[in-house]
Amino acid sequence: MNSLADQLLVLCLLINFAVLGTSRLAFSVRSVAVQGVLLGVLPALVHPFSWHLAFIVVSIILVKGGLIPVLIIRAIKKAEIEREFSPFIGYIPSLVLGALFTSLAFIFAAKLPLAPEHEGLLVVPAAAATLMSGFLVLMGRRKAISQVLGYLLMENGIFLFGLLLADAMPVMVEAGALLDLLVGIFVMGIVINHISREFSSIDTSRLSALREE
Amino acid sequence: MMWALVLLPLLGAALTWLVPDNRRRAWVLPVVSLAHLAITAALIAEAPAASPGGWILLDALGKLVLAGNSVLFTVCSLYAVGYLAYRLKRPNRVLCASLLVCLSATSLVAISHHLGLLWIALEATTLTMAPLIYFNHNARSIEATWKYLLICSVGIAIALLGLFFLAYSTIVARQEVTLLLPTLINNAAGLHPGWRHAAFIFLLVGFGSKMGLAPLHTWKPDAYGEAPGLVGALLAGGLVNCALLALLRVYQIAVASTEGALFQEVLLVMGLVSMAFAAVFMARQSDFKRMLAYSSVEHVGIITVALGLGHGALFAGLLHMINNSLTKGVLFLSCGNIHRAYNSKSTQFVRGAIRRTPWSGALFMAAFLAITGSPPFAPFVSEFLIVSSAFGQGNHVTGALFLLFLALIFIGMASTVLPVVLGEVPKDLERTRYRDAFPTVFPPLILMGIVLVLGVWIPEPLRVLLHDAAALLGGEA
Amino acid sequence: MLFFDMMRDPAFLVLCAIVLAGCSGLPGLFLRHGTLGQRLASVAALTSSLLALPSILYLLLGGGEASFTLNWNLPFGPCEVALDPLSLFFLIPIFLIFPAGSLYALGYWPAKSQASEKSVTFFYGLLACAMAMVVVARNGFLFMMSWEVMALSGYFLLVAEHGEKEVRSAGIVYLVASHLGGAALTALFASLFWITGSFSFPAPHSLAVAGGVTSTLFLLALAGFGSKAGMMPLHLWLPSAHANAPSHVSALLSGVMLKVGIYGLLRVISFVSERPLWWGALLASVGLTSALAGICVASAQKDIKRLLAYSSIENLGIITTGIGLFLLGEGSGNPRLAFLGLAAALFHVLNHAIFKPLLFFCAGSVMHAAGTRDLDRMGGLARRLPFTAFFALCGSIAICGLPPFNGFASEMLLYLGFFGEARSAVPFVALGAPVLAMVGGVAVIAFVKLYGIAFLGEPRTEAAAKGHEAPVTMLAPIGLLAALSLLGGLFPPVFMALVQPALRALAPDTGLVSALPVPPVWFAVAGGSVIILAAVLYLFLQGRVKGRQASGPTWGCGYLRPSPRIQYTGSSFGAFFSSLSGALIRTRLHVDPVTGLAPSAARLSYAPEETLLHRVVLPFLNIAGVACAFLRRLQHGEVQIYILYIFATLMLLLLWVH
Amino acid sequence: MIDTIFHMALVLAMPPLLLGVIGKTKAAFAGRVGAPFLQPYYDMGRLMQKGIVLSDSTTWVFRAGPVVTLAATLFASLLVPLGRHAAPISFEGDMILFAYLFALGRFFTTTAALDTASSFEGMGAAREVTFSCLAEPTLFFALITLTRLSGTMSLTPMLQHVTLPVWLATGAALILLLAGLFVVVLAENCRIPFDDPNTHLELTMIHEVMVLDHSGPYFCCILYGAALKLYLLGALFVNIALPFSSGNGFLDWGIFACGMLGLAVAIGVVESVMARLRLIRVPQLLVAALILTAFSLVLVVR
Repeated sequence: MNSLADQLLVLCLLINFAVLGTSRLAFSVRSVAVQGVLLGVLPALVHPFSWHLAFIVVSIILVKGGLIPVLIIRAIKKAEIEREFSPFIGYIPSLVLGALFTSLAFIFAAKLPLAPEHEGLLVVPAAAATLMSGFLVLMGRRKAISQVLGYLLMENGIFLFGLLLADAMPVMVEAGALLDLLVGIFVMGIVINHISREFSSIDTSRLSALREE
Repeated sequence: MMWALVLLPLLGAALTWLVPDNRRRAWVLPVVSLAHLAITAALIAEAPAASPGGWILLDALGKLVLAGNSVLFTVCSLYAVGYLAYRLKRPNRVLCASLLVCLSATSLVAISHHLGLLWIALEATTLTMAPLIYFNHNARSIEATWKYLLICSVGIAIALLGLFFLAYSTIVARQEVTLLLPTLINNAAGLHPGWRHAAFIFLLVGFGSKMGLAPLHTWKPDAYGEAPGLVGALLAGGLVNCALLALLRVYQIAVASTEGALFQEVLLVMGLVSMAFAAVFMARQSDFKRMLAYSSVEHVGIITVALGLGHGALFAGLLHMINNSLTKGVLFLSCGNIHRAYNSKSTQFVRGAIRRTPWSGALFMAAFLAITGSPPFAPFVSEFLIVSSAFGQGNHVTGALFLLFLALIFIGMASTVLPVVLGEVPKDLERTRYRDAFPTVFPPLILMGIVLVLGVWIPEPLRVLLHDAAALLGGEA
Repeated sequence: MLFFDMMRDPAFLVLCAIVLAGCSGLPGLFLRHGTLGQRLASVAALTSSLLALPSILYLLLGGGEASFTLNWNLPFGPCEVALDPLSLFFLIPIFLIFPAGSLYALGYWPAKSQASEKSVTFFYGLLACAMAMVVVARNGFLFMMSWEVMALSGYFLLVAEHGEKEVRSAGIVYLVASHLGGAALTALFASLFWITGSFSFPAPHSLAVAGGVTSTLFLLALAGFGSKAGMMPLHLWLPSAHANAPSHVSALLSGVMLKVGIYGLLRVISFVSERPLWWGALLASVGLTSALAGICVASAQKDIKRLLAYSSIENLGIITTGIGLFLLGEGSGNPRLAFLGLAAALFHVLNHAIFKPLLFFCAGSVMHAAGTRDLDRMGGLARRLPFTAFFALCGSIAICGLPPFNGFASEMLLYLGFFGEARSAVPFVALGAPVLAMVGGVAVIAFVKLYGIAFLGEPRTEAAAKGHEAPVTMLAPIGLLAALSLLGGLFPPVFMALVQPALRALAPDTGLVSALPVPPVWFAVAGGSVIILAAVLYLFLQGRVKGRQASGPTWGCGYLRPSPRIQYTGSSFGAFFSSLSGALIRTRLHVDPVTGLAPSAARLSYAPEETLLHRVVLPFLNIAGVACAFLRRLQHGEVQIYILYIFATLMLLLLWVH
Repeated sequence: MIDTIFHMALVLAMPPLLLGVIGKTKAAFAGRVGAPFLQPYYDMGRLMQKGIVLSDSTTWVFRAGPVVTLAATLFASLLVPLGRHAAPISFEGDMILFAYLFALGRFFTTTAALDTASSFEGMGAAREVTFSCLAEPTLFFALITLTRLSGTMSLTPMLQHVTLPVWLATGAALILLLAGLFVVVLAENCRIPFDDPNTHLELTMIHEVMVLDHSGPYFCCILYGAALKLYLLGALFVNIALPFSSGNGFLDWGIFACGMLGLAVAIGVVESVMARLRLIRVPQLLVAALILTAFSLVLVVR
């Protein structure tokens, strides 16, 4: 089974690169959504069945694969934009950096031992790499929506790691985390609406009035 | 009983949502908060046992934070009544509701003994604060809100990963997998060092960005600058303490584990760096609300330095936590008044506040002196304790740097505050409705009184509480 | 019953007086009408000093000591308050000048702006109380607390008229300086805590640790207390602060608060058992430097209160020199020198506490009369304010250290100390005598200028011509102080009696030379006979010229239409000496250029500038400000960059721990 | 007792004579007969007969000036030993009192000058105080040197300690010291090259210009006080310059008186052969004197 899990993890990594490389927002939203679904599936592969596991799987798939993408897509529709213009970090550089960070992630993972039952799983590097790609998007993109995506990517990375503890963690924590994530995205969506109303664009580079002269 | 702390404000929030009228709605706040204060007092008087499963427990640290927040929130809600009376045009349903939700979340932070729960509550406070910062509904406030939301969410996410690391380290160490604080503390020594290190760093960065340790503080000036005065007070006095409490939980584990020293070293450096940042950004600051934000960065730094020093400094650090939040309350409320009276927060327009708003001006002055560590106010006591314990441990470099930064910050702050308070009121000034009145002056006055009293006499219960809390952190009482 | 027993205890009375002084201004805060509050405050002040002074003298002369432990629960160990000779000695000026000032304020303040009167009344009492607490405190924290309260109330008094920009900037400079000093002191007491493990003061001569440590302590104390005592070059805050405060406040600030700095220095020195010789050398040189430089700058001032402020720097320099001689004498096993130095220092503390407030009070009355602080706009006030003029003359003579007033007695002791060293193997110390002589000479310049320009000659402005004598509430304290300074000059033993106990407490081993080398009778003889001779001569001459007096205008050397403006002004009086003393004294000139064939009216204005402040410190601060402004770019608004900070921090910390 | 009477007699009677001698000497140099030796006495007597004219702008300070100055100088005259005879009053540190009494006199003279509201007198006062505060250190250096030589801090033993053997031992130092003292004597008494008592160009004067407005008996006081001051400082000088002591007391009085007259002649010579210095040069000369006395101290220490 682990081999299959590993392949899925590699798929996650690839999705990171897809998000890093594209300028089309809708596409990156969908890929993040796919990553979310994979996140949902993975625990089912790694851990033996249990109701609580099932609950987690379902809820993750629902939230990350369904609710959040819908929310964001709607926001995109409202703001009438479909691509990212002139990011701080270009697409090629961000791909290169992504590769760099991924290798960093593997080094990082090598330093930390895994529990025997997780030996040979790519979870830690995948998680770290996804986290850092999330950071990369957050740092690199101008549009508020892309930053939300970056945040989602980070969260995905964290949940990737979380699946190592899926059966150990109490339901409540997972659920609460998910809920918080959901609400957070929801609030962000609202704010984005307000931004687009205030500035007639959701270009965060406009949001630099508050600074020290 | 303890659930009441969390549920009561939620009920209040629901109530505020139902009340149709702006003016009456504001009155819900003081009622609820006073009840909350009463419950808090009762709980501190005799601490109830842990909840089944031990997720909910009110220990000395929790009591400190809870008490501080409850008092501060009560004062702020009293102030809110007077304040909202000036802002009747703006709908305040969201404001009142989220204030109360925030109160319940902070209470949950204080009483939760399970790190996961703690994290959830903390994230909740982050989210509820967003609409408060956005209260003024203008371009600047939305920018501030966006930055606050993004940075704090990122930070809190990192903290979550840190928690996962911690949990996983228990798995690696073949212990029972849990995020329950007592268990973690007991097994801390056994945790796998690599994972433990990573966990501590992630948690520090995560909670640090919520606390506003430099250079993770970048959201602070914007949020504090744009939010209304009382929201600023809650941010700087209440939420900072919640994040700090989370950090303190980590600290407990770190101290219990073998390498408390390393963690303390990191804290020391972070604290000093924050003070240095504050000193630099304080100089020639022309916006006195942003200045307060940097002052908050400074004081978070001071507390962190105290944690880094450990031993006797812990008592001082905890005392400073309380002092800071109370004094910050006075500062934000009074400077909110001044802001209303001049309709500007830039030093080039705001002059001679002592003439135009005598009470707020005087309070602002007094609170400035207090926060910069001048007797007979409380922060002087705690800062003096921290310095002397720094020197007392023979850690002279820290002590000297500490004093140096304090002096620089004093200079910077004085050159901003004094012109605002003293001097003649500029002639060409747009006329504003606000003048000092009882409802907006009395609340900060109470806080100032408390700060003054704590400066010369620490009540016995508080002293005991501080000692117990310090003991929890491994400082000798 | 118990209460009455306690009231019989003089030490307890002193504490009561301190508390009373602190509360003296309280009722004024709540009274609608300020003058009533001031009246109550004055009454309270007088009562407090009537309680305190007799008890202090009783304890001091009776050799009594007392210590109390206040009950507090701050975590700084027992809060001890004690009255030993040193404290008692330094309490005297406080309880002498505080009531005098508040009596003076009764007449002085109502004429000034009513706006901040209440706060002044309140903080004036608080200042006195805080100074007294500093002097009696035996616990590091209590000391620092009272110290800071003292500094702050000083600040609030100083910015009483904060409407004026000059006052505000003076206030900021003062506040910053005293905060820096406070930081040094905090470090000092924290280090003491590190050494002794408690915040209570160590017993005298009990501190025996490595030389480096004690020297650090000493330097910290010098930085902290020296800046408060206005030693050069830490004096920057002093002149403008004392010039801009209300006069009775300036009197208290410069007459007493500076001495508190000296007290602190002496106290810290008394802890240490082993005192290196270079401490004394350093103190002596610092003292002589600030005495000379201070009086030179003073001689160039045109602002009457600035002049007085700089002369405070001079006098504090003299005191410091005395302490320096004391340490030198002790270090080199020369009890005579030690005795003379310390005696001179303590004696001069008393003297300066008498004649400086006297002069500040007079300056206040003069400012009332002439409506300005600018000497060059005064003149001819002696005819308008005969009493003030007379007392000012006494003060000026006294502060120049001339017989028959008290300034002479203390400087005499210092001279004897210096001359005594002339006989030693390497008479470096003796070289202080010519410097002191120079200081005396320049002091004559400064105060002849102050007195002559302000009070004598013709009024230079209408305001000065229409001056009015001060009310009796203002004259009474002035007269009292003048009488005291004459007393001290004619009968030095009276003051020495107060100095002796403190002296013995500080330097037990100087007990064997505890008598003045000069038979004190000569002071009385010299002063008395000069006065009597003068009186006799005067009467004789008046007899000769009786009925043969004519009067006319001053001979204008053939100049027909003299105007008051052609008189020698203060600036021109000091200009000749300033031209000799070079870079130390710069004068800023503002000249409107005179252009064209028929030039329009042009102005020329001039003011002596504080060289160190304007040429060194302020530019440096500006550079620092610019540097900070550059660093502030870090916070430049792009949220992406902020996230980068987080990421970078995370990575760095991870690298650190791994 | 008898010594005291002699002392008083000399001090009170002799000073004007010095002025006479100086005048005569200058006259002789100028090839004139000159005023009689006793001329100053006549002048003072006549002044005592006159009434006074007071400026409208003066106060009591104006009259107190000469009086206090004279009183201070008179008391100072009790501190200086004349020749080998002890001073009537002598105690540790009396030399400081001596110096400070002159300072007191200066204080009052200058304030009195400022009291007249005349710009010239103000100018004179400014110069007076400035120069004397440069002359003061010189005097004190000299006193340090003497203290070191004699080991006492009182004028009488200090000056009487200077005897021939001492001269032989430390001649060089004493010569430097005398040179310095001589400059001080000239400066303090406003003689050429510092000030010209005879000129009447106000701008160049120091002492004379300060007393322009005094008249009658008060002016007499001033003249007499000035003469007395010259006499006392001169006495310091002569005490060191003439270390001889014939066993006989009366002879000593004579020697001293001759010494004083000699000094007067010397001053007269200087005044005749030298021109008055420009004001700017005066401080330089005073500093030079200071350096001389400093050197004398160095020589003694070595």
